[in-house]
This record gives sequence, structure tokens and C-alpha cells, in this order.
Amino acid sequence: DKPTQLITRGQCVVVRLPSELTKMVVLGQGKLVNLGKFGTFCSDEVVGYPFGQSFEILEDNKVKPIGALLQTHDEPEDAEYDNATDELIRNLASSENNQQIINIGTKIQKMTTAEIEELKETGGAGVGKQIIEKIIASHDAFDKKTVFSQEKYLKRKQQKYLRRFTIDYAGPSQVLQFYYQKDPSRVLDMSEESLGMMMNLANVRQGGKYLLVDETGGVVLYAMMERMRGEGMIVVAHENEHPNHSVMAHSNYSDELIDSVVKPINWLQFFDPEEEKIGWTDFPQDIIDGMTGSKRQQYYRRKRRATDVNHAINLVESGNFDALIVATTLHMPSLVEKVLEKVGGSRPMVFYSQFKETLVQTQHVMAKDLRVLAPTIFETRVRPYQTIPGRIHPVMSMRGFGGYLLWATRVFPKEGITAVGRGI
Amino acid sequence: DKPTQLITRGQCVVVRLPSELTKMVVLGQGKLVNLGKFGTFCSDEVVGYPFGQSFEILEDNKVKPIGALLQTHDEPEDAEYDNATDELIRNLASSENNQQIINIGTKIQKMTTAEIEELKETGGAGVGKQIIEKIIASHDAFDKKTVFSQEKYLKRKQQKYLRRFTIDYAGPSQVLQFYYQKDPSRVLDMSEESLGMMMNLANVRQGGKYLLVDETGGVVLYAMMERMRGEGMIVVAHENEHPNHSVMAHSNYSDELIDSVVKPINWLQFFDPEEEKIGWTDFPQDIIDGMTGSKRQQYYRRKRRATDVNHAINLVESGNFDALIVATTLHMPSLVEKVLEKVGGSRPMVFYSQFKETLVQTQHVMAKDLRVLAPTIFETRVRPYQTIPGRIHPVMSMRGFGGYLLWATRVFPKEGITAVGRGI
Amino acid sequence: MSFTAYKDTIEEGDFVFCWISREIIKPIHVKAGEVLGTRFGIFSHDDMIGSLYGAQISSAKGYGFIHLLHPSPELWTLSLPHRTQIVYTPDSSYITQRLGITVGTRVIEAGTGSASFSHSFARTIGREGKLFTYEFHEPRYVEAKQELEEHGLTNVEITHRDVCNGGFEIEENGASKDIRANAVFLDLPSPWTAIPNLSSVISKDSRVGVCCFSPCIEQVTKTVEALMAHGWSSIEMVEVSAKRWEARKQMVRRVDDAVERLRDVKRRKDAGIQRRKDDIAREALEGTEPSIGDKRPASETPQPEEKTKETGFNPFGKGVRVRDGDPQWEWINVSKVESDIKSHTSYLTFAYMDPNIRVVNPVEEVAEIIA
Amino acid sequence: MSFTAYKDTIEEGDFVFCWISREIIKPIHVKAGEVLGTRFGIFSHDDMIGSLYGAQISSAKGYGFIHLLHPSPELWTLSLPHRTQIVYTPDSSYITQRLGITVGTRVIEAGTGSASFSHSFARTIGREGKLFTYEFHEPRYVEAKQELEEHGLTNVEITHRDVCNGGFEIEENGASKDIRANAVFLDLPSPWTAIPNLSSVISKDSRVGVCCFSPCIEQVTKTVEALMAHGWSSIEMVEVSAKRWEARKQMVRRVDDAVERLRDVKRRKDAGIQRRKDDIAREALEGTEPSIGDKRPASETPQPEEKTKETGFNPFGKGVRVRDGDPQWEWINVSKVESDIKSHTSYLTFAYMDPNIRVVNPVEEVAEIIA
Repeated sequence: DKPTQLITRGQCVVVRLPSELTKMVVLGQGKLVNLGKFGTFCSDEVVGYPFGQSFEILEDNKVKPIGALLQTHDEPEDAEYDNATDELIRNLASSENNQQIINIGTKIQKMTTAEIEELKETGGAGVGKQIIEKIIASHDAFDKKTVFSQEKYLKRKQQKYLRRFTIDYAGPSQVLQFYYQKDPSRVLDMSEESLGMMMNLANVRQGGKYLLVDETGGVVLYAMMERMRGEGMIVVAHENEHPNHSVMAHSNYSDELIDSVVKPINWLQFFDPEEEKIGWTDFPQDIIDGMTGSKRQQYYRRKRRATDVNHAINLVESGNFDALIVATTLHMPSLVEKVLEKVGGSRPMVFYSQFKETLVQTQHVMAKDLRVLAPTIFETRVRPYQTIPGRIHPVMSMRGFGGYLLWATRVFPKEGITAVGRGI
Repeated sequence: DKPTQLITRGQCVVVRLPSELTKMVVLGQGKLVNLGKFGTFCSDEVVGYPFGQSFEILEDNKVKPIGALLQTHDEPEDAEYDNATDELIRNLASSENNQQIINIGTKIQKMTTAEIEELKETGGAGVGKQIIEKIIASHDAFDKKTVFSQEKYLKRKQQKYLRRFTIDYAGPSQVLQFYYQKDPSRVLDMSEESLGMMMNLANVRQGGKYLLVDETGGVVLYAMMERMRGEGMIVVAHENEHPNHSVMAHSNYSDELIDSVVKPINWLQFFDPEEEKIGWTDFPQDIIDGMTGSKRQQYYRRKRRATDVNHAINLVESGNFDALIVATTLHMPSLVEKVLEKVGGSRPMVFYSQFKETLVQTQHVMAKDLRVLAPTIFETRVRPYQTIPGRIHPVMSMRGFGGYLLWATRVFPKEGITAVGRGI
Repeated sequence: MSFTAYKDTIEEGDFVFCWISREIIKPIHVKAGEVLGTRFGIFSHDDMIGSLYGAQISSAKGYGFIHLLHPSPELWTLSLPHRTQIVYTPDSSYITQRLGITVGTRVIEAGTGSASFSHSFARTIGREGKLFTYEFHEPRYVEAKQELEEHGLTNVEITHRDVCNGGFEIEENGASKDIRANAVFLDLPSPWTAIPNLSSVISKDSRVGVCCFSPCIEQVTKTVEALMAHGWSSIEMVEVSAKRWEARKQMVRRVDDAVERLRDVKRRKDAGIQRRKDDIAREALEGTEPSIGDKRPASETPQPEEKTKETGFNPFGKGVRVRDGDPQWEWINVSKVESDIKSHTSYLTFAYMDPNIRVVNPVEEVAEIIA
Repeated sequence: MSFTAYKDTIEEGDFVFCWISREIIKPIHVKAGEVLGTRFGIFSHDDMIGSLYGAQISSAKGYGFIHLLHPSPELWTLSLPHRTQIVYTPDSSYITQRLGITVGTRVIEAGTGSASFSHSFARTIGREGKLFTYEFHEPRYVEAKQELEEHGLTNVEITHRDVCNGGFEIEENGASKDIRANAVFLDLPSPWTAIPNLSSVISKDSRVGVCCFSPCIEQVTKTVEALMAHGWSSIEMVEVSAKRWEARKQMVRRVDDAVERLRDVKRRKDAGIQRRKDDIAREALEGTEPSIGDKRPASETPQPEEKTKETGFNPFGKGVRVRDGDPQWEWINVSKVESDIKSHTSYLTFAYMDPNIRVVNPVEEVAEIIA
């Protein structure tokens, strides 16, 4: 089983930076990881720590473990926390302090960029802290600011200069967030909450046999793998010569495990199985033995391909899938009609789209189809809060995307029944 | 000017009941107002009080003014408030109390419906309070409940039995809420926040000249009237023989004032003005003098109609409206193209729809029209909270409707310019 | 068993969700000879035996129909009466995803409540996982225990306990059970009183996630303070809001058609007037009245609406019952949110603890910097 | 003046909003001989004089364009730099509507901040209304005072004051001004300290509404307690959330076309193989290799993608730049929310006070009932 608790050599992990950006990194032996302005560290240094651990970069690409990525008053060990909160409330209660606040801008910050760059180049331990100290020291108005704005200022500066990072487990949620931050369109704008709800609505679990269409580069596939942990079958239907599962490279699952669970099939093979099945006869053993090395390799590769394609086609032909899970930009209304016969009785069908309009069209089609029970469109959205007692409020701005889900159940209509009273 | 501060005889007002439902009532002299199970009161009894006043119904349709509609611990004068809050927190802190709570159901409530009905019929002052007292006395588990659930229980019972009400000013927001509660489709699912935002985005104010399409029964019209208070002009385009402004009956504006501001025009008159103008020549005075009473009346009625229709047509022909405001189920994309020429330069256009899809279609059309700058679709939603310190949370369920807005500005493109770089 | 793997055909003794309507889903144990009474008729269990899961069956009288569905945690959640304490799928699925709960995870849940989330946990953690769920309300505990057993959820252990006062430890043969939870879900009125009791039952060699589920914001504040005080970090509160949308059709009503309709109304009214005029002329009256200074008739006397409907140009089917999407008219697809939305369930406060994290005191550094 | 009524033609000295892009709206005073420099070019004020409001003008060099817009409170709000404290239109319009602010209303606003809401108030209350706005931060006060004067908002009176400590009363000729506010808007860090000071300046003969605007929930709690303590009732806090949507098009990509494309790719690959086979045959090699046990070629050597694009069946325009809505393809209308939404502005706490309401003590009754 792949390691999920401790950071392990050779593993793909998520590196979270003070700027709240993340990187995906493979921890090769002796490999240096360059975090840009946040510094460079050696992979070996972090191996053996639990996931979630934060580090500060020292000299010579070494690190030391630290309690948290950012220094704020909401640290658990902060004995002064209560005092700080009290002071904050006193400050809020009196408007006098705020009267002193003046705009923070480059004008009033006396340290030049050249000076900062110089400090950065001298480098070494605690350079980030040094920069911040100097900036604060050179900031005329710092003592005039309220604790509230001092903290905001400190946080912003820390995000810019602290040579710190956290190593997180590269689970499906983390990989999704990584791609979502980089370019939401690559994962069809899918949010973590939409992904999680797909998994539950589709009743994904150990041992299931699922039919999947996934245009998120494999995020949905990875989430399913994680909920099945190697037990079961996922037939992945796709429209190209090969499915795009690039995300699985970060999953730390072995190719063998992936191959044993994931069965790709393209739509031509799906809809034209008889034509697309690959006829195969094993060669007699003596002929194989007589082959040259490269020819024998080719023989086995072709045998393997024939077996795989035929197996996937057979799986589709026998149908009775435990769920249909679709995240695609293909036209769903026409897709549904063609694919739903493959789904087992009373099994869920879950469709994801960036656009509600697509699902609305699909629901209209489903509402007339007696093989579909209770199609329902869901929108789920998570709103994070700034969670500091005394200053609790929802975050001021966030990404608006997240997608929509259509959930329905495959049923067998009794013959001669019309749609009336079917509870759609 | 119409009275907006004190309750006045003959006025249309909003009666708010403990059940949170509202009624629209005209306070005719000596008129009895029947509030169903909450009792009956005489209109004269409430005249002279300020809007917002709550009353309890006494015997003989009399009332006494009271502090609030519902009795809860969040009353301003509640000296025990702090204690109650403390107790609540103690209760929350210990789960022991909750362990005692058992389901509230009809099973454990010993007072029968017949007994309640009997009490109601004996009627008189404080009957509601009596019923509640009896119910509580007969409720085995009441003392086992936490303060928290006692209050919820009390509120529910009060909403059901207290003979109380509040008189509110029948402004556009209140009238909108009244219809929204009764049947949201009558006001195109419009929320108060959408209505308010329409008014601001359209820059509605005293002295303006507006072009309006309003299928909410006149709610939008009323809101505009309120923001203009009799000064300015509203041309109302409609698709029937007469516009539907039934809501204006609750506005307390005189017919004269309404007629001086509101100028209806149907789409036939709008688009075929030359054909639809009414030719009119005054009769010589001696002929008028020689008419019988009814004929003379008819003559003046027709003269008035000709003047009105021609005036409205002239207003549309001269165009240059200060805003175009549309809340319609007509197909907007085609409507926009035909109507927007009538809007003055740099003036706002605001379109309301129950369905975002309609506005999306319209925005697609506008994006290609150089006479339109920066069309933008807005969705605004208000989420109310249970606002009791110690127990603050968003209300658990609410109406999901509210509608969508499309805002754009009318501009004059320079000839020979393509759409590129127009900031759409 | 049926909650842990699918089967295709219904047999005697099986657990079946009878889907009567979106609002009514009735879970039953199929037993030969019994019947299910619904407002759509009476359904015989005998008809169910041998049917496929997903099949539609008709009532004894043949005119009402229901669907026979296979158990799943999500259907179970939908089938529960609304007054029960339920963690609905948008919340439960997000918590599961965010805490990384998967096959093999060891989960603590308090309280069990309706056990809707317990079913979901049990499904997700699989055979290798373990759910320890605690319920302090005795009748609810008894009911949940029976359900969990009936539903074959063998990876769940339910305990009757007030975890705020009694903690989470479970005695077995005189020793404490090794709980080692990787994830904790607290749905309690005062989670802050339970948080101190977690340290002895959470995993010592991995990161542990907790989620506290509280309706009021003041509960969140106390929870966050307790989490901080007991060494939890990365504390973040979020809200999950979910909406259901319905597909609808809206008729495309063009203003040109509205104009034509008005023109048609007028034409017919003029015709009426002309007829009246002719009548008047025929009766040799003075004849000036209908045209006093007015080329056209006033609209004081509109045609009765019924007539308009029957004979006039009626592009929008006014007054006629028009079915959504009727191909006689043009439509666009629209969507409408459910009329009553669940605008709030609870606040979700997440936090993490890793017993191995070596901490340098960050306070001193901050103090240094600010000083 | 231009903020209070529309005019059509731009004259020297007029206030004009130059719309450069959705993000950049530049307010200027038109003065003959001056120019406006933008990233789309340099625009001469002389070209603006005599133009209609709403006109598009071109830069001196003729290739860049901007629109000349008429002032309005909503455009003013959009033109402000984002770092300033701004009450945006979704909040301000709702507050205005809910408090029933209209022509003639007397309003108190503290603090003035960017004066964006002041402009909106001034428009709505008209000539007969009056806005008393208070700003405690001196540089901001000075700036706002000048703006309000320049914009001709004569129904606004701005005062430099810390209302929490100094209250709202305004001295004039040795006496207190008669403020009689019907509506109060408090956008202060600690509204609870200002609430006690309101009693002397609000209307004595009508209902008065207040709205407090605070970002943090703890501020709401303190505000509610202060409102209760000072006789305000019908207290309710709400949040306004607004989103901007964009109209988009999504291509209708049918699975049948995807199948055809795969078939086409295969056909062309087979042809390629055949060609290769022929070549091989021509060179008289042994010829068994290409067909080892496999009727069809493996896909290890796909055609170069460029070739596929040029010659193949490409129903979705893959690899080609397709403009949204290009009529060569089929599209459906979709919508997308703006990528960054303002997920929170502030909590809005509303309350009402009517000095005439005669109060019976409800506590006693509650006590009676519960006892």
C-alpha cells in the first residue's frame, strides 16, 4: 500500500508555500527542490516526517521543522493570544486608534527593493525574518497601526519573504486544488465539494465496478481509486486514442495497480464492439521461442493490447455497472441515451458539468425517459471563513467556480406505463 | 403628500400577524378587520399611531398598543435577558439537559383541540395568553426542556394563538413581500434586493423621464413612484389593452397624481405611432354647450383619451429616456433591439428576469450591438440571520427565488468602429 | 449486507427502499405474504420477490406504481423523516473528502443522531476501516444500534455515552480499546467540552483531522478556542450551501407577436363597432355619436375576453392550458431553484493535529518582530 | 449639478466619466486645450466639448477609443480605486430599499469613507431630503468635502467628527441643529459606541430605521446588544451577496461525432499501415512482422497530429482557433460566474425605533407564562 502518513523517498508530494500557492514535487534521492524566492531544500531533509509538517529553510539546503507556516496570533501555544484579542477588542471599541492609521504604501516604507534583494542574496538562516524585521523597523507608521492592521501587514510580508513551506499528502483533493489554482479550466472548474459529492452520490466504494467519463485529466479517476484502494474496476470511456490521466502520475499508485483497476475504452470500441474487438490467437510456443528479443517483446505487447481492449469491450458489453460517472464537455443529452443501458438497476448516475445549462438540457431529456428516476440538479458551494476568534468573518473574496451535478437513478419501467406520477 | 409616518383613516396598510404572514387592509371608517384566528379589530382603533406599532386585540374589537408582536427574551426591556443568555450557554455547555429532551409531539400535549377551541370561543382579552398557559401547564415535558427549546416552543405557540398584530406602512417593499408570500410568480419571483438594485442601477430619482415595461402588477412602477414622489414621467409600455397596475391600488397615491406621472402605451401604439395617434379637433363651444349631460361627459372622456394616447406616443417618439427598465416575460433579445433607440445617451438600461438564461441570451445579443456598453448580469441575494446574541446563525430555510438583473449603458458608437477593445 | 455491496435480484428478507415519490421513500424488509400500503395503492411483497432492484411494480389494483430501490447511504438519508437530526449529503460528502476519509480510515463520530452519516462513513471506510460512533440519548442509541446491525454494518461500533463527560475510551476485557482514530466528527451541542477528551483516542503516528458541526456562530468561537488550547492547528471554519435546481421551459414570446395580437384585437373591435354603427344607421338614429371627434372607438367597452380567446390571433396561447415545451410554441430551457432552500445546516470547523510535529514556539518570534 | 439631473451635450467645465475599460473609468473635468492620456491613446478635451454624453470618441491618432459617460452615483462607485472603503451597489441599494429611503428622507451616515454611498443617498433623497455625513479621519474628510461640493450635492452636510466620542449633534449659531433623522447608516469599527448618541438626533414623530455595517460577527453581537439596550427593536442581521455572471457559448460536441472521428483516425492509420506494408512488400522483405497475431495495427505509432488536423474529420475544430458562437459549429448558451467573487462585504444589522410606541413590559408576561 502507498504511504499516506509519513513522507517517503520517491513520493510525489504537495509543497505549500507562505503565499498559499502549492507545488507538486517528487522527492527523489538527494534531489534539490527550488521554491523560487522561498529558497531551495534537499528532498532527503523532509523524508520521515509526517504529512502536514512545516519547515524553515536553513543554510546549505537544510531545513528545520517548525510549528506552522505563518506566524500569527492564532497559534495554539500563543500564551499571549488572549491578551492580543483583548487588545484588539479595545482597539475596535475605540475609534481613536484607527484615526492614526494612514495608508500603507511604498511611499512610507523606507527600505528599498535593492536593499531587500541584497539581504536575500546574503541568504542563510532566518533571512526572511531579517527582511521582515528591517522592513518593520523602517516603517514609520508601524507603531501607529492597530494590532489588527499590524497583523495583516505582518502576514502579507511573511507571505512574501519567509523561507518556509509545508509538505502535504498529494491526495485527490490536494491535486485538484493544485490544478484549480493553476488553471481551473483544466479540471472543468471542479471544486473539492463537487468532487466529494460525486463520490458519495455515486456510492463509490471498495469492490465496485464503475463506468467513468473523465475530462479532468484524471482527478475524478484518482478520487475513485482512493475510495476503492485497488479493489474493483473502473472502465474509462474516452474520445481519443488514449485517455488523458496525467493526474494519476501524482497519485503514487504503481502502474500495475492502476492497470489492474482502470480499463480504458474509446467510444468507437464502446459503440462498435464487434468491429473493434481484436482477434487474437496465441502463437505456438516454439514459434515464440524462435523469435528475436525485440520481436518477442512486440508479440507480447500486442497480445497484451488485444487482451486489454477485448476485456474492456467485454466489460462494457456485459454492462450492469454499479454507477455511471460523467465529467465531460461532450453533449450530455445524447450521451445519456446511449450509455444508460449499461448501468445496473437502481444504480446511481452522476453527471458533472461546469455549466448548469448543460445539465438542465440533460434533465429535460431524462424527465421523458422512463429508464431514469428522479433526475436532480445540485449545486454545492463551500464558503471559508477567516477563523480567528474576535475577528470571524467569511473570506472577502474567492473563486466563484465549482460546477454542477446531476444525480439520477437507473430503473426498469414496467411495460405500458406512461410518465405520469412517476415522481420526477 | 400621502402620510408615511402615522396611520391614517382610509389608508391602505399592511397588517403583520404573529404567524409572520401579512395582510393588506384599507382602514375604512368604522370598518372591522377580521384576522381569522387572531381575532377582529375596528379600523378606528389603530388610527393615529405611528407605523410599526403592535397591538393586542381586546374585547369588543378594541385594541391596546403593545411593545412587540412576539414575546421573546430578546426584548429591549428584558432585564433578565443576560441571565437567560447565561443559562442558555450553561445549558449548551452541558449536554445533560439535552439528554432529557424528548420529542415534542401531539402525543405528549394533553390539551385537546376541542379544549383550545372552547377557550378561543370564550374569547376576550388575553385569550391567546390563556391558551398558551394552559398548553404549557398540560405539557408534561415542559420543565424538562432547556431554555433554548422552551423559547422555540413558546414562539411557535404564540405564532399560533396570540391575538396580536402590527400595522406597517404599505411601501413598495412591503407590497412586494405580500405578493411574494402569496404567490411569487405574480411578481416574477422578484426579491426586495433585486427591486432595490434595479432602482439604483437605473438611477431613478425625482424629475426623471423613464420608459418602463412591468409585468409585476405594478410593483416596479410603485417603487419608481416612491423614488420620484410625483415629480417626473413614467411611460409604461404594455401588451394588452390596459396595463396591469393592480398593485398601485395599495400605494395610497391619488389617481390624479398617478395619471400625471404614469403614461401607458401599448406596443402597437409604440411601434406604429402614426397609425395609432388619435386625430382630434375640439368642437366649437356652442355645440358642447348644447350637448346633453351624458353626451358632454362622453365628449370630454374621448378628448381626454385622445390627449393621453397622443401624449404618450409623443413622449416615445421624442425618446431620450433617462432609463429603460424592463421586468417582462416577453422575449428580451428581440425587444432590446427595438426599444433601445429610445434611450438617451449614457443612460442606464436595466432588465429583470426570473431566469438567468433569458438574460444570458440578451447579453449575447447586446455584446454584438455597438449601441450598448458593458452589459452585465447580476444576481443579488439577501440571507437573513436569527439575530439573538448567543444563538446567531443564518435562518435554516428560506425562499430560493429572487431573479436576475442585466445592466447596460446606452452609447453612441463612432462610425466605422468595430467591437474590438470596446471593454464589453 | 445490502448496504455494503450491490445485488441484482430481490429475495425474501432483503432490505428494499420503496420509492413512492421524491418526498416518500419507504424502507422495508421483504417478507412473503405481506403488503405495503401507500397512497398510490397496496403493493404485495410477493410481487417484489424475484424482481430486479430498480424495477417498477404496479399495485394490486394495477393503477399505481412504485420503484424498488437498492439500499445506499444516500437513499437512507433521503428516506429519514425530516424532523430527525440529519447530516445531509452536501455536508457529509464534503467532510469525507476534506478529511481524506477513505478505505481503512478509523473514524470517531459523536453523536450518532439519525445515523445517516454513520451509514456513509461505513460505506467509505470499507472492511479495513472502523467507525466508533457515540450516542448519549438512550432511545436514539437503541434505535441506531438496531439499525446498524440490521443493515449489516459490521465495521461500526456504537457506544452509549456522553462523550463530553465520559470521554471516548472504550473498555474491553478490563483494558482500553486501541481506537487510534485518523478522523473525528463531532456533532454535539458543546464540542468544546469533548475536545479535551480526544487526545487519548486519536492516532499517535499520523495526522488527525477533526470536523465540528455546530449551528450557531458562538459555538464556533468556543470550539476554535478549545481546539487552539488543545494543540490543534490549521483551524478553518466553512459553510457548505447546497441548492437543488429544476429544469423548466420558458415560452419565447416576441414583441412582434404582441403587436400583432393588439392589431387583431383592434381590428375585431372596429368590426364590432362598424356592425353596431350599421345597426344604428339602419334604425335611422341621428348617427353622430359614435364618431364625436374621435376617428376610432374608445376602449371602454372591450370585447368579452372569451370571444377574444376563441376567435382572435393568440400567439401565446393565453387562457389555454399550455404544457411546458409544447412544440406548437417556441421555448428556451431555463432553470429554477427549489422554492425552499436549506439556507443553513451548520458551521463546519476543521482542524488538524499531528502528534509528531515538533513545534518551535512561534509566539516569541512574533513578539520579537513586533517589539 | 451633473449628479442631480441628466444633460445631453458635454460643455466646458462638465464632469465626464471616461470609460476606458470595465476596470478603468476616469472621472475628469473637461477643459479646452487639455488632454487625457490612456493606454488606448491620448484624447483631447476639445473633442469632448460638444459631444453627446454616451458618445464614443477616438484618440488623437485615431486608433484607440473611449466612451464619454454621464456622472451617476453607480458609475462613481465603479470608478473608485478598489483599495478605498466602498459600499458597493448591491449593499447600498438594498439598505436604501429596506430602510424606505426616498425623496425627503433625512439620513445620518457615519463614516463618510469614500463617499460612494453619500452620492447614492444624495440622489435618492432629492431636494427635500438631507444627508448628514460624518467623517473622523481628517484627510478623508477634506477630500470628501471637496468632492461633494464639486459634484453639486447641496443636500449633503459633511462634518469632521468622531461620532463615537463626540456624538452627532451639530452646533449652528450657538444652538443644536434640528437633525431629525429618519434613517441612520453606521459604517464604523465600533457602532455600539455610537448608538447611545443617536437618541437626540433621530426623528421624534416617526419610525426610524438604522443599519450597521460591520465585517466581523463579533461586531454584530456587540451592536445587537447595544441596540437592545437603547430601545431599538425588530433587530435583524442579514448578509447581501452579489455575483456577476458572464454569457458564454459551449460547443455541442456529440458523441456520434467523436466516434466518427475515431473511425476516421483509424481509417487513415490503416491506410498508412497499408502504404507501409506495400513499401515493405516492394522491398521483398519477409513480411510476417506487421501482422503477428493481430488483425489490426497497434496504436504505438500514431500519425503526426498536424497531419490529422489538416486532412482528417475534425468535427470539433480541434487544434484550430474557434471563436465562441462560430456558426460552423452548434452552440448552447451558458453562463459563467466571474472568476473572483466578493464573497463577503459586511454584515448588515437592521433595527427600528419609534419614539411613540407605548410599551407594556413583555418580560413579566413571559415570566408569568413560563413560571
